[in-house]
Amino acid sequence: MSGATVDSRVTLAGIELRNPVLTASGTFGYGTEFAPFLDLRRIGGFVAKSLTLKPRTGNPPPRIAEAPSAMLNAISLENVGVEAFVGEKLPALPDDVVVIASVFGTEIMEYAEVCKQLTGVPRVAGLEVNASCPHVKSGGIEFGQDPRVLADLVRSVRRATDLPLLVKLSPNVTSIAEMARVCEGEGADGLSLINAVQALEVDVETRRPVLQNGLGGLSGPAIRPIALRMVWQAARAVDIPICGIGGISDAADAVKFLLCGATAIQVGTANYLNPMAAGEIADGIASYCEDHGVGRVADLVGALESF
Amino acid sequence: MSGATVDSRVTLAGIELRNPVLTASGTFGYGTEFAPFLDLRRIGGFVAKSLTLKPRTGNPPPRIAEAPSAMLNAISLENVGVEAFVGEKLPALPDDVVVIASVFGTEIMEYAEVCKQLTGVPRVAGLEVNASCPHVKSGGIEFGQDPRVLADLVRSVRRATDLPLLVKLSPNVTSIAEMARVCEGEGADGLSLINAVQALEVDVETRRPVLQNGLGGLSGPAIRPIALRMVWQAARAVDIPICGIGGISDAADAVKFLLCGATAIQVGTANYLNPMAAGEIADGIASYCEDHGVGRVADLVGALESF
Amino acid sequence: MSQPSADTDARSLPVRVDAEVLENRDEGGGNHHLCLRVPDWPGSAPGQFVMLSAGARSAVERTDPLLPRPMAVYRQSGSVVEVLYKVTGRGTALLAQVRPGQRVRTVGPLGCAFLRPDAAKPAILVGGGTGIASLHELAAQCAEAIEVTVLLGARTAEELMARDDFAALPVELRIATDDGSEGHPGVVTELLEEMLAEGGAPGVYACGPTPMMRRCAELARAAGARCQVSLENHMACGFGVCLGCAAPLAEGGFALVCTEGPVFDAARVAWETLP
Amino acid sequence: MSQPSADTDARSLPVRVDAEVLENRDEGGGNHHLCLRVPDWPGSAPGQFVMLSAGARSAVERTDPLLPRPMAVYRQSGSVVEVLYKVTGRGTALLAQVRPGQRVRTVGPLGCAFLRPDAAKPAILVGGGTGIASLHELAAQCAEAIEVTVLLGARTAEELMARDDFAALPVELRIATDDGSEGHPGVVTELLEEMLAEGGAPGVYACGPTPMMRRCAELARAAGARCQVSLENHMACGFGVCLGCAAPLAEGGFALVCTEGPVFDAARVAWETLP
Ligand SMILES: Cc1cc2nc3c(=O)[nH]c(=O)nc-3n(C[C@H](O)[C@H](O)[C@H](O)COP(=O)(O)OP(=O)(O)OC[C@H]3O[C@@H](n4cnc5c(N)ncnc54)[C@H](O)[C@@H]3O)c2cc1C
Ligand SMILES: Cc1cc2nc3c(=O)[nH]c(=O)nc-3n(C[C@H](O)[C@H](O)[C@H](O)COP(=O)(O)OP(=O)(O)OC[C@H]3O[C@@H](n4cnc5c(N)ncnc54)[C@H](O)[C@@H]3O)c2cc1C
Ligand SMILES: Cc1cc2nc3c(=O)[nH]c(=O)nc-3n(C[C@H](O)[C@H](O)[C@H](O)COP(=O)(O)O)c2cc1C
Ligand SMILES: Cc1cc2nc3c(=O)[nH]c(=O)nc-3n(C[C@H](O)[C@H](O)[C@H](O)COP(=O)(O)O)c2cc1C
Ligand code: FES
Ligand code: FES
Repeated sequence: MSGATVDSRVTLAGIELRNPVLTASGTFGYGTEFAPFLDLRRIGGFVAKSLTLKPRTGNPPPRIAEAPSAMLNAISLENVGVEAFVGEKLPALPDDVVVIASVFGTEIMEYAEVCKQLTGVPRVAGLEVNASCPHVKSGGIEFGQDPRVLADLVRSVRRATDLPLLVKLSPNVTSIAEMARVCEGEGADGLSLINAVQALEVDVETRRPVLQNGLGGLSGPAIRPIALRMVWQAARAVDIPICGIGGISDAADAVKFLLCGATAIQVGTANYLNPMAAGEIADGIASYCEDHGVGRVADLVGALESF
Repeated sequence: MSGATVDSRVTLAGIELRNPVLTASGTFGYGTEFAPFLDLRRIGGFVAKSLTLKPRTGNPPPRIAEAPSAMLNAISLENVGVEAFVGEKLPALPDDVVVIASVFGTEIMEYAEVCKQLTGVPRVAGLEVNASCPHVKSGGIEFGQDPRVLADLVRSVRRATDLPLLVKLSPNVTSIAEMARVCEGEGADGLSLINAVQALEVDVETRRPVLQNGLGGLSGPAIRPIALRMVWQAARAVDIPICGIGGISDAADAVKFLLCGATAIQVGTANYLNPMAAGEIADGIASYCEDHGVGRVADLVGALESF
Repeated sequence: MSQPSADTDARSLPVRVDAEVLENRDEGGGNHHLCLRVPDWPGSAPGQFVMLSAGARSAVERTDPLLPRPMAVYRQSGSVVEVLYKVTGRGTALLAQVRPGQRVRTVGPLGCAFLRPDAAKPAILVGGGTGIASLHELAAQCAEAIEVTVLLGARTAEELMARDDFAALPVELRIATDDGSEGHPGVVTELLEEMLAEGGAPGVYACGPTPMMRRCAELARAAGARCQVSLENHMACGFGVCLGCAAPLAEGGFALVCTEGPVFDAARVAWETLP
Repeated sequence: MSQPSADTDARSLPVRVDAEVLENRDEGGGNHHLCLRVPDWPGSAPGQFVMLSAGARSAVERTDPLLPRPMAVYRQSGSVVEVLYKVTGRGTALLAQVRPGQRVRTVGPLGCAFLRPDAAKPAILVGGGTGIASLHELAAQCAEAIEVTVLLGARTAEELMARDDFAALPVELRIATDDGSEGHPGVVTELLEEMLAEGGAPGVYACGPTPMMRRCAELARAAGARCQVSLENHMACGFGVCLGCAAPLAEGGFALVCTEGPVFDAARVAWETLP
């Protein structure tokens, strides 16, 4: 039941992880915030809050709201900027913690420049390019919603870095398989999916949206079956590894993503409700393996049987 | 508080409704099943289970499963066929109940033929074309996922009938606005959205999908913020009326859809949990109007204010 | 009050009531006994069921867990409806937290009852696990007219449901437990096998886990006895509109367990493909 | 135990505990008093809060309502943490159903406390609605050193929180109710206005609905008194990672209410754009 005999290691896009549990960008701050609750060496690693070239403040409040089995957010681009991340945030982390930096921008050149600045920084094990940002030139459609824009983006960031490169896909698309293939074709080393689902909630008393921004991103358990479907579809479409994200709250949820073809997973909204969630999920996956006679966590990956 | 002084009538795609509350296809059978619970004259009308040319049996079980604030289903095409609907189901309904027939098919000609057979049937007030069916010729992608296929479909059914024609859109698309405009361009009288969201749930004990079919449709409160966003986007894209669907469980939920631009709404999964839900929602909307000094329900439509 | 009958037209129309909880007692072994006041309860026949949503009308409207849970009518008298249930997951755990005075949304009675037993033949009722709860009304009614044997099975004596209530009926009661902590050590179908070997082609009425019912069906067929089973498919609505509860039939196609069942002639069920 | 202080480094590290409910008493008027046993509770300073999830570790894992609720530490002693809360929506209604012996997931202590009151000046504490709960620890600690007046407001006498506990402290207590059912008929800020008119530039400490705090800020500024407010923004995490609780600042930009607050100097808050 302890999972101690299980080999939990996985390799995601060339990054060696102690176990398949990462935490999702924007839900784990810059890592240090979790120090009171969780030894970061208990989990595979974490993805930091998405970085832009310059520090940015986010949207005016209200920025979050509750929805059925979910939350909505419109934080927008708030972050400390790449310089402060490298200069202040990274050094504050204990050694031996795998850090993946997340990159964000309003145009492709900004993405590429941030990637360049993060390349060669010793503590950065890999990059995750957040393609769910609105592309101003395409009239506000997300980078990850148009296969051509996405291809341009991945091509540019691929040229800018030799670090392991994950592309984080938007779920707001007709065919996640198509987007996955685009990224693979342009040299991405892996995919992370899904980001929050575009959504709207309204207050019937004020007759306004509950978020100041109007639209927001839906995250949490409600989106898990959608995320699981997309991970399964993407895993069948490409050969590069996938990091599964969306509503993962316990070890069983995580195992579902592994079975559907994810090599690793990220815990998002669940970190807010339970700052120890990621550690508990890592332990729980190992226990699941032990209880089910699975010697290596990696053996679960893609092991879904058909009916 | 009784809502008695409120004018609840709305006109949807030329169909006059006593109030804006319809019930969604596949969640209300053929209407008679609700007789013990609900006087059908208390609601605006109902959309019958989607019909194909010939009677069909559905998928093998398991066909349903529970998910966070939601359910998954893969019922597939099970229905009595258009002939039995006209010959047996319609005559069993009380007069004065507005019936919208839903139409389904595996190819466009089948849709058109079913529409033809329903046209001129006295009890059929309008048609709703379910575009979330996999289009076999396009390799299993839904009719409603490809703008060209959708245009062909709407063009053909438009030629086949002069009944008020609603097209029910699939939410599994990058741009619901684009799909809405396609339907408007081909002469649809209105739009219904959303259908269930494609999803997957896995059983970690059997390591198989929980549904025999693998993928299923996610419905219920979890998808409501997604549906609300899509209704808002579609309403801004087209001038034809919209019928809002997705997770509506109480009157406040319904009002949110009206504010976002829906002329009427459909209650779906909530009918299963509470067979009186649609009647309670109809009454609740009127009470909301009375409590908030709104004289006509129609005045709520599109009345969302920005922040 | 209606008699056991699968005649559709004779069925009482169901009601939807936010029923007041009169009692919700933990009976040990995960079993709980719930008493509801359902005004206008039209009466049900043995084998019929209700759909229960815990918390739908309590102080907190929750959307998770979402679906109501099907539960047999264990006993009824006037407007009081009793349910015996086992906590097996989130919905039943939530139900177990409901306190007297709170409300549980109740829809029912639903489904087709057991066919009226043949007055000339003894009846054997076989219940396993939570399936036991579906058989008490049938046992009570049959015992007035014919010779009834009730075979109950559970994993352990502690988990066994309703033993005392069945013991109080004028029936022969035999028990089997997997761990041998009470009665026959082994599965309850071994008791059925023994009894059928005595001949007499009794009527067999079974409710429990699928493998148990399937075994009952095989044994009854081999013995030339008629067997009715009450299936436990997953349900969303309980009244024939979601089409979620389909059970595969031996003749091909599917039947809705909620409206055409839950009681079926065992010979009609395609046991190999029943989930 | 720590003294009132907003010094970040002096803050105790928060814990996450599935705390045992010792008591959860309905006090009437929608108010409830919750006592939790939080092993390893490091102690908190007046104004700090906890995040509570009802049901996260109860028998039923629910995903709805999803987010934990921020609640001030009303009182503490050793490992017992008390919270006074009002049922205003689904999360608090769920909390009100929790029974002694059940567990409530607790994360805390969180946030920055009230700045230590100036020993030379009297203090006026102004609490409205649920904001009252944030002031009791402060009142108790201040009253040991300085002259403290507590002004409490509510819609009705019945809805008023914690009157008796404040009355038991060595403070001057004055009450205002909207309907005049107790104390001054009107809003509590009218009492503050009266007191500030007496001069002396006391320290003002306010927690309550935004309009109330805004009015306190205006009155204090006009009177040349320093005013600290404890903001009640919506929160998802409570410890600085979701960035959801941002409050607009007068100097431009935003501050996180959960880590830079909830206590702010009233002059720093951009009241016009605070939601
Ligand atoms: C006609 C009928 C009568 C029943 N009568 C009784 C009874 O009297 N007493 C009793 O204890 N149980 C009875 N059951 C079984 C009972 O419905 C399930 O134990 C219960 O639904 C499990 O819910 P859960 O939340 O504990 O489990 P979960 O695993 O959390 O449930 C998840 C989903 O699966 C469904 N589900 C899980 N197990 C079953 C099952 N065995 N049968 C049907 N659906 C299931 C649930 O309804 C829910 O939709 C009956 C089932 C049917 C179909
Ligand atoms: C630092 C702090 C301390 C607080 N201390 C107390 C206290 O001691 N006693 C008390 O009764 N209340 C206190 N509150 C307010 C309390 O958090 C809300 O009343 C509670 O969250 C409402 O939840 P609900 O489920 O009843 O309402 P719902 O309306 O169902 O909540 C929906 C969402 O909005 C949020 N929300 C709604 N109202 C508020 C509010 N006023 N403040 C913050 N979030 C809100 C909820 O947390 C939830 O995320 C405090 C708030 C903060 C920020
Ligand atoms: C408040 C909030 C902020 C987020 N910020 C980011 C971000 O900066 N970059 C990013 O790639 N994803 C961001 N996300 C998305 C999450 O990383 C994750 O993809 C999404 O929430 C789905 O996972 P979950 O359901 O487990 O939360 C954010 C999510 C939330 C809830
Ligand atoms: C069991 C089930 C069967 C359905 N069958 C149909 C159908 O035949 N035709 C159709 O257009 N939509 C069908 N739907 C989709 C609903 O009409 C509705 O669009 C969807 O469930 C979202 O609404 P809801 O969240 O209120 O349920 C079905 C939904 C469910 C849950
Ligand atoms: S449970 Fe819905 S049709 Fe049977
Ligand atoms: S509540 Fe999450 S950052 Fe403040």
